[in-house]
Amino acid sequence: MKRTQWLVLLTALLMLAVTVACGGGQTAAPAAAPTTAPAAAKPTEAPAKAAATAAPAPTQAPAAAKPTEAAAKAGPSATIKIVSSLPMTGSSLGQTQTVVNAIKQALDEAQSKACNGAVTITFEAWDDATAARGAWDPDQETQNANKAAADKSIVAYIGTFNSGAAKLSIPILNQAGPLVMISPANTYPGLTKPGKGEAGEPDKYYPTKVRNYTRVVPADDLQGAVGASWAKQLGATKVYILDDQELYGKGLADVFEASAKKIGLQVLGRDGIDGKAQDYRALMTKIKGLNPDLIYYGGITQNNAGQLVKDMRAAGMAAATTKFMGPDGIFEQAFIDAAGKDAAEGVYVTFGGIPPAKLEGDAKKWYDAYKAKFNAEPEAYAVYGYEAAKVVLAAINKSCANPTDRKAIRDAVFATKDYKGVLGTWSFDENGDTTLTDMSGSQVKAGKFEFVSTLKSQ
Amino acid sequence: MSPAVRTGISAGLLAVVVVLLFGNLSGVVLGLLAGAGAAILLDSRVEWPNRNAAIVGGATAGAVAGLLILVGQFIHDLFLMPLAGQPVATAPGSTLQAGLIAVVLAALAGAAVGAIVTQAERPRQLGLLGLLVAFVILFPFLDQQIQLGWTPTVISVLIYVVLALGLNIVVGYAGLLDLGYAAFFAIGAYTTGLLLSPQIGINWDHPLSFWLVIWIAAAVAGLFGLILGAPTLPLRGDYLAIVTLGFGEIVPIVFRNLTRVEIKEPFTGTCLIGCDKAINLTGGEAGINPISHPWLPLVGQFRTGQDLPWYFLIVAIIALTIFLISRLRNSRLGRAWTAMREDELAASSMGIDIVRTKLLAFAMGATFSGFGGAFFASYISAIFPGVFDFSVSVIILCMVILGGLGNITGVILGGLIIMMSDRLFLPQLATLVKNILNTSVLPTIADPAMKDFVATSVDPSQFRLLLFGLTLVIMMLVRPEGLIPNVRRRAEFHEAEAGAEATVATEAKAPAK
Amino acid sequence: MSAQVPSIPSNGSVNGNVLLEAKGVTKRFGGLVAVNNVDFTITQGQIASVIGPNGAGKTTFFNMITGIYTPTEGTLTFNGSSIAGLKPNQITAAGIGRTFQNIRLFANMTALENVLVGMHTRLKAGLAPILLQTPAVVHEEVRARERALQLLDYVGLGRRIAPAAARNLSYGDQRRLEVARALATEPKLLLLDEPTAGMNPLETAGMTTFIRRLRDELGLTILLIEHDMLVVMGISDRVSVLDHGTKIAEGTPREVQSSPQVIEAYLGQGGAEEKLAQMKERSHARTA
Amino acid sequence: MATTSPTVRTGSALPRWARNLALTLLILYIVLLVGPIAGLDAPRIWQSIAAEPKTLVQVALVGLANGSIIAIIALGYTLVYGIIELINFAHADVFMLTAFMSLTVLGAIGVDQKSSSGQIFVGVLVALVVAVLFGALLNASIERLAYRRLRNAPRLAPLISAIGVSFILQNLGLFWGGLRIIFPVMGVNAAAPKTFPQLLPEGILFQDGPIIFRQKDLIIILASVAFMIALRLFVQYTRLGKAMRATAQNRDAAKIMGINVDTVIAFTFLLGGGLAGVAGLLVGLYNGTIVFNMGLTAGLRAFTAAVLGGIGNITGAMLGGFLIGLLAAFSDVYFSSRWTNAWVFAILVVILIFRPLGLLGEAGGEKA
Repeated sequence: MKRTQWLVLLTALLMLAVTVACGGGQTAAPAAAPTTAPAAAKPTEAPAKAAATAAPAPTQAPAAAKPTEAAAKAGPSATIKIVSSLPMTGSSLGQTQTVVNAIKQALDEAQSKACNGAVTITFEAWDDATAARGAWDPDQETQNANKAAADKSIVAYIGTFNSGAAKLSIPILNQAGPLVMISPANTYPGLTKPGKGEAGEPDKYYPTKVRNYTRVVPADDLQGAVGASWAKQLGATKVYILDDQELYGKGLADVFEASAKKIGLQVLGRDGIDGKAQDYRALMTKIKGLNPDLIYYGGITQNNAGQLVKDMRAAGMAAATTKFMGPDGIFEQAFIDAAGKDAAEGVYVTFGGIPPAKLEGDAKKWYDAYKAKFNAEPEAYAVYGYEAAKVVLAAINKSCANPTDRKAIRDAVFATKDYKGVLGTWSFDENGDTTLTDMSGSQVKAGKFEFVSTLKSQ
Repeated sequence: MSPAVRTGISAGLLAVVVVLLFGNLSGVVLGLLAGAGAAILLDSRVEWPNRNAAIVGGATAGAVAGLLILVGQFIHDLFLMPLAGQPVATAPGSTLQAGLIAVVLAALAGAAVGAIVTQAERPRQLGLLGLLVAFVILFPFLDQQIQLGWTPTVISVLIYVVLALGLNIVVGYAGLLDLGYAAFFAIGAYTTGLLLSPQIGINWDHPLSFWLVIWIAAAVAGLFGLILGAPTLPLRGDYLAIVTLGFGEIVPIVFRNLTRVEIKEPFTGTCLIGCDKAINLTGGEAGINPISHPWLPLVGQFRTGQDLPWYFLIVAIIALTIFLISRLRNSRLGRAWTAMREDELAASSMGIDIVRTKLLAFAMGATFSGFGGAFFASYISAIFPGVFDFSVSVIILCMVILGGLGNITGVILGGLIIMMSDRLFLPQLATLVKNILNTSVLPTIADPAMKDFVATSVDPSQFRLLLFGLTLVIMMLVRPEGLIPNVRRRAEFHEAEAGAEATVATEAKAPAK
Repeated sequence: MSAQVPSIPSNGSVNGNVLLEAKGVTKRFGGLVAVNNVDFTITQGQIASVIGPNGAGKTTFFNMITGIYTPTEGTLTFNGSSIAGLKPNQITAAGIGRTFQNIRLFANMTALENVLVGMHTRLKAGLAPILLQTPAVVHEEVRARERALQLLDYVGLGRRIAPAAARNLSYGDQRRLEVARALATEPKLLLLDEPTAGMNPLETAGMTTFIRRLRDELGLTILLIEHDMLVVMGISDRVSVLDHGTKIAEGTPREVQSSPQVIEAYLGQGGAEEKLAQMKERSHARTA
Repeated sequence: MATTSPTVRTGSALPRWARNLALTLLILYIVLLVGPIAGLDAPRIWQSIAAEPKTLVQVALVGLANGSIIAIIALGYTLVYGIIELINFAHADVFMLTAFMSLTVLGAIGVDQKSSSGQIFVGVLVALVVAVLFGALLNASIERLAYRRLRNAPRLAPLISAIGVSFILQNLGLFWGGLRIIFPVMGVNAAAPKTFPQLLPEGILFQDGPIIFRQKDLIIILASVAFMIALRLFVQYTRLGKAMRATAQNRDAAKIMGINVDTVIAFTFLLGGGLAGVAGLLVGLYNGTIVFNMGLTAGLRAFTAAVLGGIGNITGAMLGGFLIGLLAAFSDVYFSSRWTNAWVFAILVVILIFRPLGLLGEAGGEKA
């Protein structure tokens, strides 16, 4: 008897838990088509029906109530969500913050509305880094992607910052609608371009065979090649190549190396630097012994590019005799801040698009607005972030009939043609890459980046 | 105030913190936990006259905790949300409903625990275990229904719990400070990656291959535990720690750079391996991607985005780990580890082979991280060298020490708290505070410079590191011996205190002589 | 033998056989000669003692037998085979059990666990059988626990003490537990390092009787290191005296007691010091 | 009983010796076989050294200079470890913050490379004083708040506390770096590396081909050696130093002898923090770049150096620092910079296998 007593209690407890749990689902269920799983059902999918059943059931769950009410306003009005997934904890923060700022700016300009005010857009900046790691974390990115996949009000995913992270989230989001991704920063060619990455790329990232990933930045295969030919134009014959041992930097340096060899530059050597080392004087001593006339660095500011340039100068390689070239990863004021005006003087950078300060017309307006709004010079990444958000907004405006239809938004994004943005006029090709292949080359002069020339890619 | 109310309040307050952060129906999960927690806490403080008293007491404690949660839900819905600029999504009625459900559930959970704890030893243990198992099984469904979205986070947290359990063998049982445990995690993950992907042309594409590979990964990791453990044998204390740290640094570098493997005989120059084309063993920075997923009859292929199969797989791995580790612990080998930790010389004089015992500890610890690594590789479906750096080793060590060295429950709890704070609570806190700042504070600041300062420098989402550090420091200060210290360890701690007092006492007497 | 007496495997040899033989054993630490050319034998069933003032090299000698130090020179033969240079655990496995001068129990393990650790070499369970919990392992574990309880009983601690943490036991009980732990290794030769250090006269008397019982009931051969002359003279069959690392006398207690060198060594320098040291140690052990 | 002469155990030594030799040769062969993957390609290294032997000299000079920096940080570790056996993970982050403090002070004073040498001298002096005081107080407060209560806790509890403090300090560094409104020297971006004005004399003392030895290289090497010697003398001869040693030896005994252990430990942290302050300023001036997460790597190297030298040993810390600096420089040039960290730690492991207590460590004597 006594033994059964607690068994009964336990069962009662569990039953209650189950009933409550199921109850929550059931109350949401009537709002959606009966075949949809309760968890996935959100009243917004069928606003009209939702309006009819909006009277809360006795155990109406608050979570379910939110969208119901939004939808209950009748008409095509809806609240949809855009999220970004970027590493906001740790060393990438500088760049990612400018991206988020620019996205917010784009949304603010539209007053967070689309379709003539019928659609309200909310934005959340997710972090794919963790404090414990201080950098992007694979399981955090996987989690973010899963979370986005599950939340039906999300129609676009702006991210990722790191190409490695994109490799994880693309397949997840590919199977969730597909949910369109727009990256403001990934440059790894294999994410989109067949034959440019490893075997099986990029198809292995798209299980549904439908592409859902686009990027507003040109991929490394362009930038690396453009860098090499610019190096040749600048009169370099012997180059030494460094990378920061990360996916972005190493990939870029690989392309640069291959292109340099193809166009007849002599590659003296190749090394990877530890981005957290205190200095690189020993390495620079070795490089100096080889007498290169250009050092190419594939990497980002955060991986100690400033120190690298400083030590290069300290080892006796002055700007006049040995040039230093880097990609858009160091195209930011922070790089000059880190290297110091003197050491940075004369450094060359390549960049996929027109530098912010060179913009004209509408783009110039954006540039001024950003400066006013955030009290800072917009960095290269800000442009990409802004452009990505604008593309999403345009896509939403094209699918007003059903603003929560991920497929429609994806199609609209991929259909982006001759878009006049702050980077110029461009389109997405069938791979989701920008057709903007014109690059710009800049050089540090008196502590500022100055536009030097437009670089055509072959 | 009766003890029932008091414990109810303490458990409830903890739960309220979470409810304030997440709102919605999080109170349901928290209610269950807080109710049961309050009753267990109460049981440790009160002698029960009879079962009914226990049930009533448990129910009271649970109900009190539940009431606090109810209050928390109101604060969240009616006060915090508007402050954070989110529309008041719910009618007060539904907030009340959610709160009341939490109260009822908490009271029921408390009563159930009350009923169970007054049983005799065996049914009591079985009962508590039953409750726990029920909760663990129910959790993902509950989570799905109330749309908290915690399950993916919990899965990745549980991976770290497996690792912490493994490290606990090395640090907790055998007393060897290991600062490079991530190395074995990496070895397990890479083994899985190499076997379950086309990277080196193996791509073992049988539906059931994962179930074999996870054992291979564990075995390989264990083997490396032996290999890397061997050089550390003559070392003690922090010298040992630094060598393990060294291995922890070396292993990821090796994985990062084995992209062009080509071996030539040094004297004759004949090529032995990678002659036609240098072998790309590990994929370098890009790592190995994709890695295939497990398959099970009925469940089918596991897929990212479908949490349930993964959740239950990692729970099963943890259960197996706990099961095996507790067998080890209560065996001749487990006793040898503890004896060695207590007094290496005496242990050796009692016939314990120190070399073998140490190596076994390293190997077993590494083996369990192999399980974790295999799961991780398959779950993320990719691996890169950057994942296994020093910070991972340090965090796992924190979990073990914070939970209570040598105590399985403590280590699990420590792991849950640290990782959940890092991945769930602190980001949510930062977001919430940031929203409040943006909507309720920023507009009130007129001075643009000040506004800019607040917007960029006082951004709470930038204080995750600080909050995380504070969590570690405060928890250590509050519970220096760990959350649930091993009985033995606790004794040790108080012995040290008593010892210090005794010395002080002698010191006081000494000058009088 | 009563039922409480745990069975220790018979030594299988006749009393009078040489069990341990040391020849010319020397230990140098750098320039310091701690033990100098000591010859020593102990035969089956004997209670032998090594005495000497502080710093005489007794403990160093002991540590060479138990494998903590390797002799710089000389041979050590136990039961017919050389043990010099073996590791402590190998020596324990060979059949030499020991206690420590300043008790070295596993303080935070229970009394029962302490004894079970002592059985380590006599248990066979390997890794795989333990993980699989084969019937053999389960059976062995049950038997081991039973035997450990018997041992606790035998040394006079009683079974009820089994779950107590070793550090919570009284000083005398800790000494007994150490003996129980040493007995659990199933030794042929038991080395007791100052078993009565820090005990009051009553406890000392009890311990003395107990040591004799160990020999008489279990047929153990026992080697003692002692300060307390009374204990040594009361129970030893044979006494060796070390001073400055050299054996200065050997024989029956009576012979040794009358040796002028021994009197010189003990009283000539620091008999008082000795007492003081002993007292200090006692108070230290109590507070620890 | 037959009296045979004592046999020394040399009988088995010969085969063992031979076995060891065979084992060593085998390991060497394997290293030669696999080494080229990690840049250890003996013929190539030999060729490049033969082609330009002066580079080797320069590598040694760079290694020494870098080693000096590692050594100064390592002194702080070894000091604290010596006294409370705590790996003070937060030490390197104190160092990082003092570098930020130095930069802030220099920025506030407004000296840069164009200022007159008198101004620079005063500026650096002020920065030094502020950084040292700041580091000392910060470190001592950390001890007071985060470690003291854990003095009698299990050995690893303060370690976790230290790790937590390290996270907190890192975040403070990030915050500090973002205060561009108050400190313009911090640049536009909170997380980005900050540049230090070049205030140390850049004059070249000696130049020959690849060898460039600048005044500032000399300064940094001399500074670190001077600090090491001063610290040794302090610990050896002053009253407080003696109290520190006594506390390190046996805290309880020190207490009985009337030493206020709390004060001594607090002082040790003050001293360690002050050293971190010196290191922060020197590294900023010498390398020229600081960043909020530089503590972790610097700390890892420095702690490794402290252990390598024999932890608790001041000269050892210095020796370990030099060794690691040299090794890293050598590996950067002759092996492969991708593998440098692996080589540093591999050599560390090998050294510790042969000298388990570090290069200058002495046996603690845990014997029965």
